[in-house]
Amino acid sequence: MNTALPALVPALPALGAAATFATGRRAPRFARPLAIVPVVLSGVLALVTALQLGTGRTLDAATRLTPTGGPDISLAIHLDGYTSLVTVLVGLVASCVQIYSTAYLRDDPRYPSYAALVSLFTAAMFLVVYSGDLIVLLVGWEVMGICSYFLIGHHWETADARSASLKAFLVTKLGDVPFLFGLFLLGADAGTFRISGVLAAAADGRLAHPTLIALLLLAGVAGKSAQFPLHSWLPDAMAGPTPVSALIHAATMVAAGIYLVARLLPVFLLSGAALVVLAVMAAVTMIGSALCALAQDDIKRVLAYSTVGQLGYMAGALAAGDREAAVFHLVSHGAFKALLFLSAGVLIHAAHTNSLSAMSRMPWLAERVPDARWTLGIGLVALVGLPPFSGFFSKEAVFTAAEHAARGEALTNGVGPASGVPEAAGWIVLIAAGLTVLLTAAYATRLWLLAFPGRRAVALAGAVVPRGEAAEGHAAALADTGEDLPVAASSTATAPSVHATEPAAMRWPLWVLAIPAMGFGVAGLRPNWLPALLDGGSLRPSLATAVLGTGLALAGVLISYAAWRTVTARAARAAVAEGAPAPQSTDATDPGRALLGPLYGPAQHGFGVDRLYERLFVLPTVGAAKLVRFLDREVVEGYVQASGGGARLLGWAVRRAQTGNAQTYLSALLAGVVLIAVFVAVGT
Amino acid sequence: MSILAAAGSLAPATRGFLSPTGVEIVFVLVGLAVLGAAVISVGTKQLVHAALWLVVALGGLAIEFLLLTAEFVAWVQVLIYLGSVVVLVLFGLMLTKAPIGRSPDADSGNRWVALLVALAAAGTLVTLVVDAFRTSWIDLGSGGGSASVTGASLFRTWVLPFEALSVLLLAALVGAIVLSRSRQAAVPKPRPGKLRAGKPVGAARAAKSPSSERES
Amino acid sequence: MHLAYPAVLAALLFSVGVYGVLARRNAVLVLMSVELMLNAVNLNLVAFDAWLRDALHAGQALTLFTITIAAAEIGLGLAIVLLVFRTRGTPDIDRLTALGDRVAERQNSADDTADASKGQAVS
Amino acid sequence: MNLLDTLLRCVAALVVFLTFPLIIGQTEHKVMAHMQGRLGPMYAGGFHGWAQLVADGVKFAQKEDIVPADADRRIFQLAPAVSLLPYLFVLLVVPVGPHGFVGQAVDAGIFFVLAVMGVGVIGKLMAGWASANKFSLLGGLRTAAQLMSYELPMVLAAASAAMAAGTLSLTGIVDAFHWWWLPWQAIGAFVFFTSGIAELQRPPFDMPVADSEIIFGAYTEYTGLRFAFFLLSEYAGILVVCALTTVLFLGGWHGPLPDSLGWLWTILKTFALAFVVIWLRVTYPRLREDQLMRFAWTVLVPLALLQLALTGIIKVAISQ
Repeated sequence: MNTALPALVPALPALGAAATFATGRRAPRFARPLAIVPVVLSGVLALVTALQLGTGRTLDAATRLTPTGGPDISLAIHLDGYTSLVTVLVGLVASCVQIYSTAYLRDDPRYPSYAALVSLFTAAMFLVVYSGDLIVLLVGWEVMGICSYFLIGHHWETADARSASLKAFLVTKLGDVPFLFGLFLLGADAGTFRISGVLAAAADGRLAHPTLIALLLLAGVAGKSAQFPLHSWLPDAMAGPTPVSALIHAATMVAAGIYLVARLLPVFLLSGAALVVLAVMAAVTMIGSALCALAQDDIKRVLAYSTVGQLGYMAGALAAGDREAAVFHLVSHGAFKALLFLSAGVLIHAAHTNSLSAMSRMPWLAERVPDARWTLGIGLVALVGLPPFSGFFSKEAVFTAAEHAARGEALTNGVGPASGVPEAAGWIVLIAAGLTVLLTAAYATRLWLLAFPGRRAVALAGAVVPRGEAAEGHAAALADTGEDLPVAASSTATAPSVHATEPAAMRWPLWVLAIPAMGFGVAGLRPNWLPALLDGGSLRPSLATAVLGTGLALAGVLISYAAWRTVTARAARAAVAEGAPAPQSTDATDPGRALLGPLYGPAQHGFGVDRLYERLFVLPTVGAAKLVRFLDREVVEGYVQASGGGARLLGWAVRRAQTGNAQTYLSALLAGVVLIAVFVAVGT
Repeated sequence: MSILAAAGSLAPATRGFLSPTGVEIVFVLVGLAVLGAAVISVGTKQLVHAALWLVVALGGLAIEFLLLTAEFVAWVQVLIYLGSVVVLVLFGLMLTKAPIGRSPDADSGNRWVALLVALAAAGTLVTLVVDAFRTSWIDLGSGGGSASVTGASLFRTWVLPFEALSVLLLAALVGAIVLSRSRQAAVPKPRPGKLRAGKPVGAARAAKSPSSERES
Repeated sequence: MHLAYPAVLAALLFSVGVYGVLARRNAVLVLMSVELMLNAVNLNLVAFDAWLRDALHAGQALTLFTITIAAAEIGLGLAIVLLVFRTRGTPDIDRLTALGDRVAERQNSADDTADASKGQAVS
Repeated sequence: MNLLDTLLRCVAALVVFLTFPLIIGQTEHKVMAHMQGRLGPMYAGGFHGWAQLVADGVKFAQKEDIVPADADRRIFQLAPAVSLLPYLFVLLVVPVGPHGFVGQAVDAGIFFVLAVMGVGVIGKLMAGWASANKFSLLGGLRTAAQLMSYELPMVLAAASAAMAAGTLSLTGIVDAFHWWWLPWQAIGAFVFFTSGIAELQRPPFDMPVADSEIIFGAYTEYTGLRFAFFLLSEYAGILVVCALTTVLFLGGWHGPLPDSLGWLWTILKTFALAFVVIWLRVTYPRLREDQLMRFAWTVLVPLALLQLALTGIIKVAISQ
């Protein structure tokens, strides 16, 4: 097969982006086709490329870009099963997001630039996936970073968006600096920047500093994929438009770090320490983010923390040495998380708020957005990992990998020696993953219950309130809260009539994404299909872990539901006891508070990581800046002003001499002449 | 060097300063008069007197020229300086309303500095000159500066500078005429839309002043 | 005759002229002092012409040139002085400070406020 | 040339200086009277009032010597002497007859004459300025302007004669005279004589002393002997100018009679010219100041330059 087709895949969205940038201001009506067509086309091309490549084959093509002093940099393409899988996912999600965005940002005056940036972002992601050269990969990597910066800051009128975009940029760059050094070290050790060359060097054991390289690269991966301790940008990045969250922060950019480690896994396998670090990182990320997600009120932040946690799963799979599982989970997660975000977007679009507690007071919401309700449910189930949804299978693959690694027989699938994976890493990942399954189920249930309380909440309230007064009380509650929620004030009676207001372009991408979210996991069952595309290892869930995982998930769901029932009933009773119409406050019906107890407060604020960072980095930096400012203003400027003042004083003295009186000048002149004459005479 | 050798007077002279010749005595006396007149001329507070003392000084210098056998130069000195330059100076003083009697502000505030500089210059120059020419002797032959000799050298050797000088004089003549011409006709009409201060300050006075100033 | 006599006389005369140029306020008197200096030079030229017995009489010829130039100079100088007197109403050199620094000039004008025409550009 | 000889010549020049102007003055009295058809002074001394000038002198000597209160006293008193003395020096060098019949032969005689005569103007300026009188000052300024203007054509005309003779010496010029110089140097003679009259501020060039405009110019404040000195300087000036014209342009002592009587010719010619001066005074009205200046610069100077060119051309022509 020729290389033109894969080359076109990143080129098309890039050209589309350039065209949109060029014409967006003058001809905004071309923006939509220019945004959708290239992305969809390149998605189709990616699919075609993947089909042409088939299974088990790889393609390497390279053009040397320019001779350099050190290792050459070449325009290289590397195609294999992983790239096929990830590009298809990217193409699918990007197409859905572009289509969805046309409706979501219909009235946005900056839509052209938004669409162009999304296209450019897509192109960069394709480049990262296809690239066979580390430097070219870095180019795509950084382009993604800057596009992410712009897209998070799309609503730059708000302070949140500005600070979030800056934070995302700075934190990811913080990771990128060691990442760059890691790449250089890798290239220097291997003598080439070609990935194939690097992998060959790793296989031959020619890498002199594998641990150092792995740790440096991990920093970049942690930044990009939002792993602890560089995860804090991702929840804040939810200030961007929801489709962007779906695209960037669920399916693609954050996956880039995982994808890179998967590509360079042989290098990591050379260093057990790096794998343990990765495992610890993944474990902390998983548990911490799950706890945080349980305490969030903003639906998008819940999803963001869940993303962080799922990325922790992938990192854990990599720490266990099984990149197959990691990429499997990456793809399935990409699908269901994009679905979740887009559904949440519809929900937000309809409710005009991000707040879960506010949604919980809109019982009509479920009727108004049935598509979103269903797809959100599908996505949540996939997230929890109940069979037979995709999340179950991919998560079981991770569990299996961790279990094997814990037993010392890691499923490296021939990428490296199984002994390269320390057992500790396996154990850490296994235990953390188990705990996280429980927590994930809990917060997913909480999300669902809070977003769609539906008739159950009314029924619960009605159990304690006399029947006749139930509807009346509910209506009164609505009217009572209606002051700060104008949409809610339209009351239950009007809600069904506006059913069709969500545009079709926002609804049907949900269903498109729902299909892989439900069915993709089955692909892992066929040994000669998906595994063949990857490394060829088994992706079947083992019985023990499957039972364990499902059990934990069900337990989480049940615990969460029980907590919810308890608190809702208690709140209703309290309302009756006070004799007033029940004010259904946020805290009262939130099962998360009951479940977390004292941890609720810290978890709501991300365990104070941001505050810690502020103490550790921001304050010293500000202090140093103040010091520098002081030095500049008072010390350096002092010299400048002193020289200026000195010159002025000198000038004042000199201008005193310029009286305009010719005789004075002449006197000085002649006196000088006499002096010179005397000196010359005496000197000779 | 050949000229110096021709002078032949660089050798130590036998003549002493204590046995002056008659010419030397006259020269020194007239020189004292010239110097005194010059000092009064630059020192007096009566402006016109200064010009008249200048006449004395310049006339004395003409005599010194005669004593140095430069006859033609002496008469030119009388003709040009006494006959023209001083007359012009007096003319200028009178046109600038020089008062009769002492002018308290004849000297500027710079006078002490000026005195210092002048004394320093005098000291330096006299020291230098005395040191250099203590023993030099001038052989005053007759006829060295007669009109025929001077004229011959002027029109044979120095004719080109002489002609150049005539151009200079013409230029000076034209310049003086242009400078002293009445400016009244030269005032441009005020352009529309542009404010002007009115007539130049000197215009009214220029009309009164005599238009008879001419270069001799 | 000793060369020292005319040379010393010329030096002293020149210094007197220097004093006059530097100390006199009236521009006409300054011009006169310049004439004194020129004459001192003339005396030197004539004396050295006689001393060197110059066959070309360069000294005397140069003296004549100097006298001519002095005449031209005094004519032009007086024309300028008269023009200044006409426009400014004063022949005093130390009041013609239009090229001086404004601060210094303001102090001068504070000394004698009577001079209204000062500070104006020469028309 | 011993000391006695020099002294004698000086005394002789002084005598001439003291007597001849008186004669000219008396002549003026009588000639003007006759030309204006009146008698003039007739009684002093008897015959046609010949002693009138002596009587005038006595009268001047008797008058009080007044110095104005605001005047610059010393300069006021010095001015007549400065005005008078140059003519005395000039008379010293004017040759009267051949063979050294001259007060003092000067090598660059013509140059000397012109230079010294130029000094006289200073006296008039001094008088005008020192009188502390605006008419005097105006008169002094007019004098200065007029003398400066007319000196140039005068010098140029004299230079023409010197060129023709090839010498600056007055004696040499007379020696070189030929009869055909008369037509050759006619223009020069006219220019020289006219400029001379203007230098003397004689009518019609007497704007500096115009009594109807500025009273008596620089002499307004003068009385007595000092005023007499100014008058004397005027008549001495007539004598000098006429004598110089004679010497330069009219051939001096050349005449039909033998050389021993050459001095007679000189004196005759001089007095004839003096008569012309008096005649002009009676004939022409006073010029205006601007007319005077224009006459000098637009008529006399070009004429003098023309004469110079003519002299040069013919000189070159006959020398080949």
